[in-house]
Amino acid sequence: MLPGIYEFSWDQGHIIFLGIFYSVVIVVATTVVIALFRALRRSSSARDSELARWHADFEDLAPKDRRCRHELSGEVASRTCENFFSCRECMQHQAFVALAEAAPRPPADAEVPPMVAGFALPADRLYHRGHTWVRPEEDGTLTVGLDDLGMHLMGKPDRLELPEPGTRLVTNGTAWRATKNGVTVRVMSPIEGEVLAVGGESDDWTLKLRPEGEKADTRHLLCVAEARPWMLREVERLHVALATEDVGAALADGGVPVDDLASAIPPQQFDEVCGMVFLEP
Amino acid sequence: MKFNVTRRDVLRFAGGAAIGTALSPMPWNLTDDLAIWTQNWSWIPKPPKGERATRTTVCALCPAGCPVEARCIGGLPVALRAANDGAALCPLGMTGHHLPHHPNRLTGAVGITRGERRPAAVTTDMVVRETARAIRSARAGAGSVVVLDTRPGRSGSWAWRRLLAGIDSAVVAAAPGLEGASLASLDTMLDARSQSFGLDLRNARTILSFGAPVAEGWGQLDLAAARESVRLVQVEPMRSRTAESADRWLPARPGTEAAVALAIANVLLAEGLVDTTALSGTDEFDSYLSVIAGFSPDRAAAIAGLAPDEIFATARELASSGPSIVVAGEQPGGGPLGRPAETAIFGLNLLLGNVDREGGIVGRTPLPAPGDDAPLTPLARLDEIPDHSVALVIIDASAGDGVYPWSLVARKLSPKGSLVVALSPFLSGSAARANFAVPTPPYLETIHELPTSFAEPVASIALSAPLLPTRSGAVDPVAFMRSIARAAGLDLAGEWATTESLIRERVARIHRAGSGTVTSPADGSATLVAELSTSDELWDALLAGGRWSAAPSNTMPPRTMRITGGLGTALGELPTRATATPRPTGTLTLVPRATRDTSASAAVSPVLTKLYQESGLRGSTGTAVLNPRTAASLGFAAGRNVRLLTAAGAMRVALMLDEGVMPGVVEIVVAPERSALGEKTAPGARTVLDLLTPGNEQTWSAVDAQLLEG
Amino acid sequence: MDSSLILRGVRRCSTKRFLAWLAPWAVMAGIGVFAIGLCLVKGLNQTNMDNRFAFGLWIFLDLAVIALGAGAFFTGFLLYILRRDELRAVINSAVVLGFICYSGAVLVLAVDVGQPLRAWFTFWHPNVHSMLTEVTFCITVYLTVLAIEYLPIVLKNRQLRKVPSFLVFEGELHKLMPVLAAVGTFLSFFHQGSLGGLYGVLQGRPFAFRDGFAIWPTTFFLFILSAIATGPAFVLLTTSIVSKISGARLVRHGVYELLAKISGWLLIIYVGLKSVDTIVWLNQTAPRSGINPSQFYAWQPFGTWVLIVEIVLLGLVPALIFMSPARRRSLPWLLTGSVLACLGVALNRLVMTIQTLAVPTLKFEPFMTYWPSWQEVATFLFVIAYGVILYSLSFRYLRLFPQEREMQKY
Amino acid sequence: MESAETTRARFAMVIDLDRCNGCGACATACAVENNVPPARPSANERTGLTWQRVYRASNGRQFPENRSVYFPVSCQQCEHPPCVSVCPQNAVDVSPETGVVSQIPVRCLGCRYCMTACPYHARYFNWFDPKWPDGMETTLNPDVSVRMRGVVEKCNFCHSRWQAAKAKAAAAGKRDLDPADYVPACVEACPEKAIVFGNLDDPRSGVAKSAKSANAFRLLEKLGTEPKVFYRSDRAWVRRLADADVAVQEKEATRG
Repeated sequence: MLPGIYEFSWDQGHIIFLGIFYSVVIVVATTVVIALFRALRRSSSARDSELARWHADFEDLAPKDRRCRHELSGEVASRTCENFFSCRECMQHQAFVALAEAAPRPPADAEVPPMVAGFALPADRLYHRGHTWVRPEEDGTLTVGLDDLGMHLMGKPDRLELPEPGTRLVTNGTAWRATKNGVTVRVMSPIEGEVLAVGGESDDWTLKLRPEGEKADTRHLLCVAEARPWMLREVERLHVALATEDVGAALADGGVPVDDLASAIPPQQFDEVCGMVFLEP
Repeated sequence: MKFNVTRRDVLRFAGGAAIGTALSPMPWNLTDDLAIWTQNWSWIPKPPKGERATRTTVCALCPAGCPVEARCIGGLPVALRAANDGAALCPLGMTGHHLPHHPNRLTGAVGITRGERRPAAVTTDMVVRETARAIRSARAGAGSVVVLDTRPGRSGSWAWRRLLAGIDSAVVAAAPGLEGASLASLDTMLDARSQSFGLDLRNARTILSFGAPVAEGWGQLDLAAARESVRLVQVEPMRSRTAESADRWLPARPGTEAAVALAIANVLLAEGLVDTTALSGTDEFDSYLSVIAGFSPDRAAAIAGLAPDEIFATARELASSGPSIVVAGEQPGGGPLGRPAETAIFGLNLLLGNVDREGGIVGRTPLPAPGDDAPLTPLARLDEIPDHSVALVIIDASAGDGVYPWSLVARKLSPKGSLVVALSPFLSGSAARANFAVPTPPYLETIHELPTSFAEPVASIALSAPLLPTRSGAVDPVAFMRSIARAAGLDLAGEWATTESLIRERVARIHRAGSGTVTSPADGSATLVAELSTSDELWDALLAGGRWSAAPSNTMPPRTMRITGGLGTALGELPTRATATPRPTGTLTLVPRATRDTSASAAVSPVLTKLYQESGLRGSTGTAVLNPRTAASLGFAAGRNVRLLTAAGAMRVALMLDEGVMPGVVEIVVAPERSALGEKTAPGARTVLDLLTPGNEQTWSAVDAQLLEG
Repeated sequence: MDSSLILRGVRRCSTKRFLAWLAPWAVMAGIGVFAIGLCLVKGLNQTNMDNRFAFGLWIFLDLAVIALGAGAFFTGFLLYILRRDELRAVINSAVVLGFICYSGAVLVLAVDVGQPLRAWFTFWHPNVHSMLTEVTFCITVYLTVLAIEYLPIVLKNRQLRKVPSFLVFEGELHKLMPVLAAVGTFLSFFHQGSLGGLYGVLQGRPFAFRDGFAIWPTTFFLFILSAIATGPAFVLLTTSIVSKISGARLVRHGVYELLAKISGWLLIIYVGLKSVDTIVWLNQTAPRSGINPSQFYAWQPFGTWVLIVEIVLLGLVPALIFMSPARRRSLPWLLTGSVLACLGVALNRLVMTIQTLAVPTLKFEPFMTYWPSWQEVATFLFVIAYGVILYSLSFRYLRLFPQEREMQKY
Repeated sequence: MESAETTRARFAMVIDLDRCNGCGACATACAVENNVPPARPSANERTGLTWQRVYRASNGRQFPENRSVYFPVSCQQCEHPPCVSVCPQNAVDVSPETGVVSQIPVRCLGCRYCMTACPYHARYFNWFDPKWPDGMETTLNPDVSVRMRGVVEKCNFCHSRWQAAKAKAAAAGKRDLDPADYVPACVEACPEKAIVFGNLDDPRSGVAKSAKSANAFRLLEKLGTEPKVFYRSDRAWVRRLADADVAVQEKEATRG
């Protein structure tokens, strides 16, 4: 080894230089080893892997894709989410909720229009930014499905990869995968839970989940009132995304959404639109 | 029991193995081994191993014959140094032990076709047959036979004369470009026939040298040692090593040496500095006086581009600080100065009374011949042989080579058909220009003979003992002669069959004569030959590096001295280059430049690339050197490649600038050609020497040339 | 064809066009590989370097790309240590550029040394007094750091991110990035300086020799300063060139302005110190070595114009451009300034490498010129081609500019 | 065998430039002694290997006043060698026993930094594989190993001769070398006896006396490298050539 070589002596120069140098090497090596070690530990957990995936995706989202729900609801002029859409950990969200609860509630609008910009938005469910919804059932289970825009986009998928019953889904993790026109999208799970049953195509491919714990935590999901401005914004984004290209008469012209939105979108843009809609950069 | 291997187990095992290996000495030893391996690639030559010993021989690479001490490993020489204390070898001699391994060494006889990249292998028998056929047709009148001898005076030289004695048209001539060639002019002037005289440079007090490289060991003079007692005046257009170390340097324009010499004679006579009683009264002297009258110091100074005072001063110096000696030398690479110029120069010796006196030109008894007084082919000078008259040229370059333009030989060849056969250890120099080359053993592989050098005041001989076995394929020159004699039906009497036995004959004759001494190289001790009981003892003493020298005999036989060398008033018609018909503008004088040790051998050690290729010290062959002013007037910059044009052709040369070059002159470096340094090139490729066409004066020391763009 | 590898929401040309773009670079790289092979197999006689020009085009290349690659560490430093969050828009690109520059330099160095198999001897028998040891140690470690920084960018490729453990690892690395940035900054500062010190300590070469502080000659500090001054300019330049070629807007103009502003201020400080250094060197340091400084500039083509061009045209002028808020708003001005600044640092490195060796020291040694052989040029071009190819691949398949997607739409 | 520790010495040489006539014997002897290979056909004076290189310089005057001087330049064996501290891997060292700057070719990686550091251009790089014509390797000096391609080499005052002299002294039980036993090849080969070699620390040695003589000088003395190769000349213009400062008008002179 180094100090064992011919003519080596522990003089001042050697001590300073090699001391500094090997400190640096140790720092670099330690950093990598720590990262590797942690990664090894975490990657054995499916939950952690899913979260890591979501975190990476979230960071790659453009700031405009990360608008805070309170901006969508008009409570604040502009705010970008920094918490991976996980409102329960967000101090700001709790402040907003507290504020909203203190303020006098507006009279509940009984006649919530069921459609937004041509897409159905039923009030009996909670919405996730990845265009999925959760509907708590009376038997304590949860139903999870794609929203109308997602349905229109994927139409009849060419291939489906649904989770086996018994699989534990993670919030923001993969619920299932669908392939259409050569584009595979990951549909994000809006909520945690164990898959009880898988609906088929005939059933609008919904999943039936048993929530984790006593009651499902739905704090991060949008209620229909919040989902409306959000959906408007999503449609608007779709408009803009497709407006620049020569698409022909479709949604961009304000036309009614076609059932099979996929066929109306030029193939070269379909992938991009899917990524935008399903929060998969 | 079930054995389950999980991914975790595999990872654990791999990690543990890695740490364990890192802590073991194995990887660290492996890296160190790798380092050691990179230090000893298999293709890096390994120096030899073996028993150490010291052996003595004599260097045979030039006529000087320096004693050599060889350090040997396992009997093979690995280092050469001077055997006598205080002396040193020249770069050529120091690397002589490389020559047996020279890449262009001939391993068998070859036939060379001009323009072919490779020579064709032939048998020695075939060369013998071809030579014999040429001899027969020469006898039938197809032309004459010429042997060009690169080291005259050897036993082998005598054997050639013996071999060809039966052929009327045959002559043996010294190869061009050898040192001492100019003494042939003095030979004529002294009517001495075969130079029974030497130059006593060591005892001279003033040496006037016209271009001879005296400071480089020319004439066996150790100028450095003689510096205190000898005054040197050098007349030379180049700032050579000798010119720089001379006490006075007269930078005469190239080709004007004769004018300078005649003007010095003019001063000597006009000022009454010489006693002319011995010369006066002959027709020759009258012609001489009339010639000299035309060369006043002022006129000669104008011709030569010197100050007249320099001529006066030189003349007075010669007369006052005797004994003096005037020598016409051959610039290495430049050849002799030509007969008229040499005659004018040597005439000063006659005028000054330098003949037959210590420190001047002294008589010398010739070295005994190896055989009895059998008929011998006459000696001749190459320039005396008519052009286009030679049917067979045999070049004996077995002992060395000269540097000369090949056209000197080529012009002699008969257009009706001719054959050139060379004997040489190397496919380089003269041998590369022949039709057939026959390999002879190089230095250190056979006995070589170092007979009296041209300038020595007494006869002497030394032998170069072989340190290496002769490689198979090499042909002994004398054995080759015997084969030719058999094939051509010539009579070559005598018992000797090889060079060694021939030299033994000569040594036996020296022993029989019983005079002279043998000097040992190691301690300088001398032994009288008379004290040696057998010729074998003398042989052994010579093989051990000793040199036999004859007893001094300084008297010359009476002779008629011909101060114009028979040229009469024609001596004064010598074209003086500077005043010849006006030359076209832009014409330069091309002067070849070389060092003495480059011109002696056909091949040199590849290690001498240190001097010719890897440093700017000597310059590689074909480099043209110009004065920056001359270059500027022509619009050339250093480092440019330009075309050098002479009457003989054109060649691309690299340009170098040097303030030390005479304006109007272009010096061309004549270094060993690439094949001589070991590069494999097509034999007989054109060299710078081919640009130098000797005129009627048999000199190529100055030629008109032009430099052109591109 | 390769669309599944390309990020969603960005515009990239067709595979065919991309391959057509890569093809000439690949040819160039192929020739370079051949030249490198020649140099490794036959030895450095394939180059036109010689005993006088022991350093040539390659060392110039190393110095220049390492100076330009300083954008990586300096951007990291500004982002992670000084928390200039705007620079997140270019940090990935800067890391890739840094990785290309450093790996290219190390690759060429491996060809440049006579016995590449012994390159590790420096770690085995280190002479800690040598600036080159410092350079070797720092560059090797920093290249490792850059590779570690590059890794998360690669792992976030659209297909690779599907492997769960990759993303987990990426996430963990990301958390530790400030540590790596700090280490990188430390290493970079040192070896940028050591590269300058490399020349500044040459006591026998009065053209390069400088006085200094403690063990560091002034060139040590000037190299650091010039590198960090031009690093951001190089990031600016490459970003705008990539933007031009790809036809996509990659970052907001404000990012350009910020980079230019940083570069401008550092450049003006550099020009000031360099001028002081030059004056001291010409009037004190060089004469003490027995040299009349006019001799440095007596040999064409290295006249005093080189000095003036280096300091004024390629130093002061870009600094003034960058410092003017009005000029900063104009992209053409920014590009002009960046080109000048990058050329300036390259010229500085060229002068330190080549002129140092060209100026004769012995009076009887002639001035010599050097012109690289095709093998040297091909190796040089290989690094360029390698850089372009690696950057093109990274740009196509990785997220180098986080702002790109939102700049395109909405 | 453990040899007795020899006393410390500072070997040096004084070269008399008034004697040197540029014959090149020193350069040749050096190459033969140290197994320096001959040049490949494509090598030139810039890529060659000449541990002892003889430079020609002139007084710069016009013909016929132009005069030459020959500077044999080998490693100057500086007291403050600029090449030692720059080597990244300790391949250059100063021997405390001899004061000679040694080059360890087997540790050299060929970065050539030392060559850029040396103002005397006395270091040479093996641009080519060492190659002798077939059979010529039998003429190599067995005491010196051949260096491989890609490393730097230079003069070491014939280190193998020093070792041989040391072994001889040790065998005789002496501490000091006999000065006659240790003479570098170039010194031995010089026909003009222009080089004096010896121990500078020994005041009786010829080298110590010559080095102190009035007309002795060193190359580029102002650089502070303190070379141990001295030169001497009685000609003032020759001594002036030792300084670094080149008059600008001389620049177009000399060789191209």
